[in-house]
Amino acid sequence: MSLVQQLPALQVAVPLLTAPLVILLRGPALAWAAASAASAMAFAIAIALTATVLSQGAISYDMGGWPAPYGITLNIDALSALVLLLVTGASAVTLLCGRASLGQAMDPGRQHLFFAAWLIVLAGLSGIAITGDAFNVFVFMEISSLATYVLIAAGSDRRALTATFKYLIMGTIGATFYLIGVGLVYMMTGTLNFADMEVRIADVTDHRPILVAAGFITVGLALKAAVFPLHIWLPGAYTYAPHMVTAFLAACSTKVAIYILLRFDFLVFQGNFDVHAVRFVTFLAPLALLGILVGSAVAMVQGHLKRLLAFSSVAQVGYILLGASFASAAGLTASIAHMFNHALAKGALFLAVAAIATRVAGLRLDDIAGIARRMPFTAAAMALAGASLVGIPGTAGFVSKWLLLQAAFEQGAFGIMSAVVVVASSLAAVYYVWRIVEAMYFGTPASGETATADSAVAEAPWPLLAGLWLVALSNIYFGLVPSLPITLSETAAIELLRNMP
Amino acid sequence: MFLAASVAILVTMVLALARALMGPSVYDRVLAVNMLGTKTVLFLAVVAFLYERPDFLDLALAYALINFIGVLAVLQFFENRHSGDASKEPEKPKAGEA
Amino acid sequence: MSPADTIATAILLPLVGAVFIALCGRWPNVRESVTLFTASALAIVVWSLTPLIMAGDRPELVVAQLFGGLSLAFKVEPLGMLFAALAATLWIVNSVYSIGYMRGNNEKNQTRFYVCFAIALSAALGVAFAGNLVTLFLSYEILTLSTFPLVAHKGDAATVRSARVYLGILLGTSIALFLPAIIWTYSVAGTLDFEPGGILSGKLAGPAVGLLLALYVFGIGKAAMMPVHRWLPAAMVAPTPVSALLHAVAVVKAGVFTLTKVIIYVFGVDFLFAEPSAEWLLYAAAFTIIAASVVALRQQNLKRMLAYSTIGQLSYVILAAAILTPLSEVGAAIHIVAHAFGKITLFFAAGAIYTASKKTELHQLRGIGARMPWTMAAFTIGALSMIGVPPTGGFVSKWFILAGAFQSDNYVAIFTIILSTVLNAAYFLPIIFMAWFSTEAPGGKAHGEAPWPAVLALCVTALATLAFFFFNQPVLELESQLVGRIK
Amino acid sequence: MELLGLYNYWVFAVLLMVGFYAVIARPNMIKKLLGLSIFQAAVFLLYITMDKVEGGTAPIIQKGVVDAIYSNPLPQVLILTAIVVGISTTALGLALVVRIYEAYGTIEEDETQQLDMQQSDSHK
Amino acid sequence: MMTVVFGIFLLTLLVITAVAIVKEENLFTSVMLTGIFSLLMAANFFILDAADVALTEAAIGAGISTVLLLGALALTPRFERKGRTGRWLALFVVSLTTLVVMYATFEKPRLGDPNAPVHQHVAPWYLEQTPLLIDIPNVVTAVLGSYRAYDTLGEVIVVLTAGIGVLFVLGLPGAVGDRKREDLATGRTYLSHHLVPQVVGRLLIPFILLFAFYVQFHGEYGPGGGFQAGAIFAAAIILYALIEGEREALTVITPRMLMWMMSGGALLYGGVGIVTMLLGGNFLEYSVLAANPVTGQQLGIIVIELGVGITVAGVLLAIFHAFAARGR
Repeated sequence: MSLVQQLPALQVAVPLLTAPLVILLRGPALAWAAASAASAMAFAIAIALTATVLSQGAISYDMGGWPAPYGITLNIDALSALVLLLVTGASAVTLLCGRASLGQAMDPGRQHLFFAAWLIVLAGLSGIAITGDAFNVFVFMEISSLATYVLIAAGSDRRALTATFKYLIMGTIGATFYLIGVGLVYMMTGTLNFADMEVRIADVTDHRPILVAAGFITVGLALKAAVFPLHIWLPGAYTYAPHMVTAFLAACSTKVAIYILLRFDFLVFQGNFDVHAVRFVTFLAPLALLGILVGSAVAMVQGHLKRLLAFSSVAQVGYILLGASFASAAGLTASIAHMFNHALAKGALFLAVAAIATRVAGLRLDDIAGIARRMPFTAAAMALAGASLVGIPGTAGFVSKWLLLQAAFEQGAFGIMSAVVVVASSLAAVYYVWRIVEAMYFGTPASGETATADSAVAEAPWPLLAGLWLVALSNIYFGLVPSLPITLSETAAIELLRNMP
Repeated sequence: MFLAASVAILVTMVLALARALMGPSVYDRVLAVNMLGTKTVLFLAVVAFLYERPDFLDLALAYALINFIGVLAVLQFFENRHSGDASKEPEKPKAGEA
Repeated sequence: MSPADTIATAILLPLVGAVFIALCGRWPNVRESVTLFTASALAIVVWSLTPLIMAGDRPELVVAQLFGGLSLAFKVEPLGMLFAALAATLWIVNSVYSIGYMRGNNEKNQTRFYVCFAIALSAALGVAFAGNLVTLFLSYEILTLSTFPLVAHKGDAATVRSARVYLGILLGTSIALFLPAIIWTYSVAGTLDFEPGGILSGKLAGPAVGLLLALYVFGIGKAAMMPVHRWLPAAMVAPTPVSALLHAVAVVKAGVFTLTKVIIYVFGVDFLFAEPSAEWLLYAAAFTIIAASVVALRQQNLKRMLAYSTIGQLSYVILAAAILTPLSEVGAAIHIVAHAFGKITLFFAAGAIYTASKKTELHQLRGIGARMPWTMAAFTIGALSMIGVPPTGGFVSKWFILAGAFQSDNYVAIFTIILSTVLNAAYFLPIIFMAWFSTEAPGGKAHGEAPWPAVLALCVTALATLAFFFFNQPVLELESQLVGRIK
Repeated sequence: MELLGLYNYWVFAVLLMVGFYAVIARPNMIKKLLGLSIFQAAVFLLYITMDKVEGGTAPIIQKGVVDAIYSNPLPQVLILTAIVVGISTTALGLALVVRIYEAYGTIEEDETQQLDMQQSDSHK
Repeated sequence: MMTVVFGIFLLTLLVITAVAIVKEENLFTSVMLTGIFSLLMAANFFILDAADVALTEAAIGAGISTVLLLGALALTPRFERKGRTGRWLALFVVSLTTLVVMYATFEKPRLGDPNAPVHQHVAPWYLEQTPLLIDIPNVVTAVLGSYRAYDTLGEVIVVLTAGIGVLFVLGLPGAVGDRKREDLATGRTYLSHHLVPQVVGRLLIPFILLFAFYVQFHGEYGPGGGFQAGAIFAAAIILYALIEGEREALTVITPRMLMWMMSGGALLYGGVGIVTMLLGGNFLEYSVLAANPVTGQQLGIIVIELGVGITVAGVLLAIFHAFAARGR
C-alpha cells in the first residue's frame, strides 16, 4: 500500500505513538521539539487528507484489515476533514509558537509529561474526528479527556485543580452517558459501525430504547460540548488552564463533541426516526438560544479576560447548535462553517491573551489597561480577532453569522425569533469585545505603573507574535476568500441530510 | 450437590455483608470484607464446576491473591494512620462539621 | 491606468498614506506633508474618474468573490462619484485646517489623529464606490471604527463615555438592523448588487416593504434619523476637524448617501412610489427636520447647535429622496454637496473661534466679528447657506427639492421645508447679528484670528459655498444621469 | 419470568441512580469518585447483561465440543476497555483530590468554592 | 434458571452495597465496601459468562482500585462532612434519568434471549470465523487483540495517559535515598516487623508473579491477557512494597525503569502496527507478519498483549509510587 493510502491511520498513529517517546526524553526543549514536529506532521497529514477528500470524496480505511462492521473502520468525509483541520491546525500553531508561554506556566521537570499529554489530546481529538465506529469514539473521547484534564491541571493557579476536578467529573458523566446510549443502540442493532447502524436502525421496531439512546447520547455529548446549561465546567477550565492550552482547546475541543453529536443525531437517529426530526429541533433549539443569551450576557459583565472569552464560547456553541437545529442545508452549512470560523477567532483571541500574559501579571481588564502602547502588535491582532468574533464584515466571523442569519430567515417565525436572538447576542459581543479593545487602547494603566514602563515597547516573544498574527490574518483571509470552509461545510451539510425525509 | 454448596455460600456472603454494613468497628468491616472475598473465591470455584468449565478455576486463584493484597493494604493504611499522622485526623467528625 | 486600477488606487492611497504617516510620526512637518500630499493625490485620482462617469461609463472592480454569489466589488456611478469627489476635495481643505487647529491647541497623539483620518477617508471612498451592499456594509463599519479614536481623541473619561455612545449607536444599529436588512434583501432578491431601478421590485409587497425600509433607515445610523441621532451631539466632544469630518466630509454624508443609494438602487424609486407602506419615511423625515430645528433653537453651545442643525439638514436629504420624484432625487444629491460646504465652513469657524479665544458658548460670541472678521464672514456665508438664502449653495439644493415636491404636489414636504427655513433663520440670524452688531462683554481676553492655515481653510470653503451657487452645472449634469436612469 | 428477565436492567437503573446521586449531590470529592465508579459499574452491567445467551457459556471455544452455545464476546471486549478507562479516571481524579487537599485544606467541593470566591474577591 | 436466581441474589446484594457506600460517612468504610462491590460485580460477570471481564474487574476493581483509594485516603481526611446543598435538584435530575432508563427497559430483549439483535449480527461472525482466521480458542482475546485492536491500542494509551497524569499532578517518584533514616524521620512504618504478613507475603510474591505470567501468556486459551496480567504483576510488586517499604520496591524497579515500561509497552504495541504497515498491510493487520496469515495473527496478538501487559504494569506501579511518595 502506498503512503497516501496509509494517511488515515498515520493521522492518529503519529501523535499517539510519539507521546510515549516524548515521556522518555530528558529536557523540556527536546520534548517540545518532538511534540511540535509530530504536531506539524499531523497538520500536514490533515491537509493532505482534506485535499484528497475535496478531490475524490470520502475515504475509508480498515484498521487491521478487517472490513466493517467486524473491524474498526476510519471514515473521512468533508465534515471530518474540516474538524481534522481545526484540531491539527490549532495544535500545530499553539505548540510551535507557544513555548515561551508554556515555559512560564510550569517547571521544566514536568514539561515532557505535559507535552506527551498534549500529543495524546491531539491524537484523541483527531481519532474521534475520523473514526467510523461508535465505541471507538468513546475510547478516543476518554483518551482526549484524560489528557485534557492533565493539560488543564497544569495551570499555575490552585483553582486549576478544582476546575479540572469539576471537568473530570462532568466529562466522565458525559462519556458514560454516551456509553449508555451506544450500548442501547448496540442492543437494538447488534452493530457499532456508524454506517451499519444507519442501515440497521431502520429495521428496529421497538423504539423506546432507541429514543432513550438518542437522549443519552445527546445529553452526554452536550456535556462534552458545553451546551447550555451543561457548560458549567467550561469557564473554570478555560480560565485556569495554561494560556496555550486554552487557545488549543477553545479552538477545537468542544467542536469535536458537536461533530459527533451531529453525526449521531442526523445520520443515525434523525432520518430513521419519524418523530425525531421534531424532537431534535425542539430539544436543542431552546437550549441553543438560551445558551446564546446567557453566555453573551454573562460575558458582558466579566472582569477577567479569559473568563469573558470562555462565556463567549458558551454563546458560540449556541450559534453552532442553532444552525444545526434548523435541520436544513443552509442551517447546517452555517453551523459547520461557524465551527471553523469561531475556532479561528477564539484561537486568535486566546493566543493574544497568552501573548499579553507573557508581559503582564494579571489578566483582569484593569490589568491590561493601556497595553496597546506597550504591545501594539498584540493589541492590534486581538482587536482584529475580536472583530471576527463580533462578525464585522471582511472577517471570518461575518461569513458564518451571515449564513446563520440567512438560514434563520428561511425558517419562518421561529427563524425570525432566532435571528433576533443572534442579533442581540452580536450586540452583546460588540459590547464585550469593545470593553477589551477600549481597555487596551484607551485605558490608563493602574497607578503602580510608571510613565517610563508605560512608554517602553515590550512585545511578546516573536514566535508567539508570529503565530498570533498568522491566525489573526487567517481570520481576514477566510473572511474574504471563504471558499474552503464553505465548500467543506456545504458538502458536509448535504451528507448529513441524506437521511432526512 | 454443587447447587447446594453454592446456595450455602451465598447465604454466608449475606451474613458477611451484614457484618460489613453494620460494623460497628472498622476492624469488623475489614474482617467482613476479607471473609466476603474468601466466599467469592469459593463461589467462583463452585460455579465453575457447575458450569462444567473447571478451567475457570484460574479466576478463583486470581481472586484469592488479590484479596490478600487488599487486606495487606488496609493493614498498612492503619499502621500509618496510627504511627504517622493520626493526630491530624479525628476519629469521629467534629460536632460542628456533622 | 485602467478605470479599475484607478478605483483601487483611490481606495488604497489613503491606506498607504496612513502607513507613511504612522512611520513619520516623529517628524511633524514630514508627517503633515505626507497627509497633504496624500490628500492632493487622492483628489487628483478621484477627479480623474469624473469624465468617464460624465460620459456614462460605469467602471467596475471586483476584489474578491465571497460566498453564495456575493462579492467584494466596487462600481462607480454618479451618486458615488459625487460623494467621493466631495470627500476627497474636502480632505485637502480639512487637512490644512487640521494642521492649524491641532498645532494651535497643542493636541496630543497627533499621529494617531492623522492615521485614523486617512483610514476613515479610505473607508468613505469605499462607501462611495461600493458596488453592492456587502462591500458598502464593510466600508461603513470600517468608517465607524476608524472614527472612534478621532472622537475619543481627548481621552479623558467624559470624552470616552461620549465616544462610547457614538460607537455604540452606530455599530449597534448597523449590526442589529442594517445587517438583518441586508440579509433579508439577499434572501428575497438573491443578489445585493446595486442595480438601476432596484433589485427588490416585484419581489416584496405590502407592509414588508415598509418594514424593510425601516430597518434600513434606522439601521443606517449615520443618517441620524430621530431617534438614532443621539450619537451626533455626543460626538461633539471631538476636536473640530473631526467634527468637520463627521458632519461635512465623510460620516453623516456616508449615512445619507447610503440611504439614498438604497432607495434608488435597491428599492427603486418607482417601486417605492407605488408602495403605500413606504410613505412613512416622508413623515419621519419631516418630523426629524422640524424637531431637530426646534432643539437647535434651544442650544447654548455653538457646536451642539450646529450638530442639531446637521440632523435637520440630513433629513432634508432623506425627505428629498422620499419625495420620490426625479427633481427631488437630484436635489438630494446636490444637497449633500451644498450642505457639506456650508457645514464645514461653520465648523471651521467654530473651531477657529475656539482656537483663538477658547469660546464655545453662544452668548460669548458678542462682538466677535470685530476681532475675527474673516472667520465671522465665512460663518455668515455658511449660515446663510443653511437657511437657503441666495447666493449660496444651500439655495440651489432647496430649490430643487421644492421643485420636486411641487412636481408631485407633496404638501407635507413643501410645508416642512418652509417651516424649517423659518426655524433655521431663527437660530442662525441672532448669532450673526450678535457677532457683528453687539459690543463685546467687558473683561474679555484680547485675541485675533486663529492660525493662518485654519483661516485659509475656512475662507476657501466659504468661497466654495458661494461658488456652488453660480457654478453648479457639472454637478447637475452628473446627477441628471441619475434621473435619466430612474426615469 | 418474563419480568425477571429484565431484573438486570432494573438493577442497572438503580445502580445508575445511586452512583449518579453520589456524584452530583455529595460535596466530598472522594465520595464523588466512588459514586462515579458505581455509575460506571452500572453501565458495565448493562453491557454484560447483553452478552448472555440462554444455555451459553463463556466464548472460549472448547476443543471437541461441537454444539456448544457461546455468549457474545463483543460486549465483553468493550467492557474490558471501559473498566480500564474507569480505573484510569479514578486514579487521575484521586491524584487531583490529593493536590486539592494540599492546596485548600479541604476536599469538600462547597468549601473549595467558598475559598475560591474569597480569593477572587480579595483580588478585586 | 439457576443463573437467573443467582443473578438476582447477587444483584440485590450489589444494590445494598452501593447504597451503603453512598450513605456511609466514614470514607474508609466506603472504600472497604467498594472492594465488596467489585467482588460482587465480578461474581455477577462470571455467572453472565464474561470470564475475562470478571477477572479484570477483580484484579482492577477489587485489587488495584482499593489500594489506590487507600493511598489517597491516607493523604486526605477520612470523614465526609454532610453536605446540604443542591439535594433536591440532584434528586430531581437523578430521578429523571432513572425514569428515562426505566422507560426504555420494557422494550429491551430479555436476559439470555437468543433472538436478541446483538446475537444476530457481527458476534456470530466472530464466533464462526475466529477458528478459521486466527485459530485461538479465546474469542474475547481475538476480538480484543485483532478485530478491535485499534480500540485496545486506545485503551493502552488511556492507561498511559492516566500514568502521565498522575505523575504530572503528584510529581515523579524520586530516586532512592536512605529508606531507614527517612522513614524514621517521618514516622512512617511498613509491615516488615509484622511476622505473619511478612512471611506469607514473601512466600506469595513469587507465585503471584508466576501467575501473572501465566495469565499473560495463557490469554489466548483461557480468560486473561495483558490487562489482567499487568494488573496482577503490579499487584505483586505493590505487595512487596507494602511489606518491605515502597523505597525498597523502587530499588527493584527503578523510576526510570517504570517510565520505560510505561512507554515501552505502548511503543511495542504501536510498533507492531508500524511494522504491519511497512510490510504492506493496514495498520495492525497482523496477517502480513508471517507467511501464513493465521500464524501472523497469533504472533501479532501475542506481541501486542505483551505490550499491553508491560504498560499496564508500569503505569499502575508508577501511580502507586506517586501516591506513596506523596505521603513521605
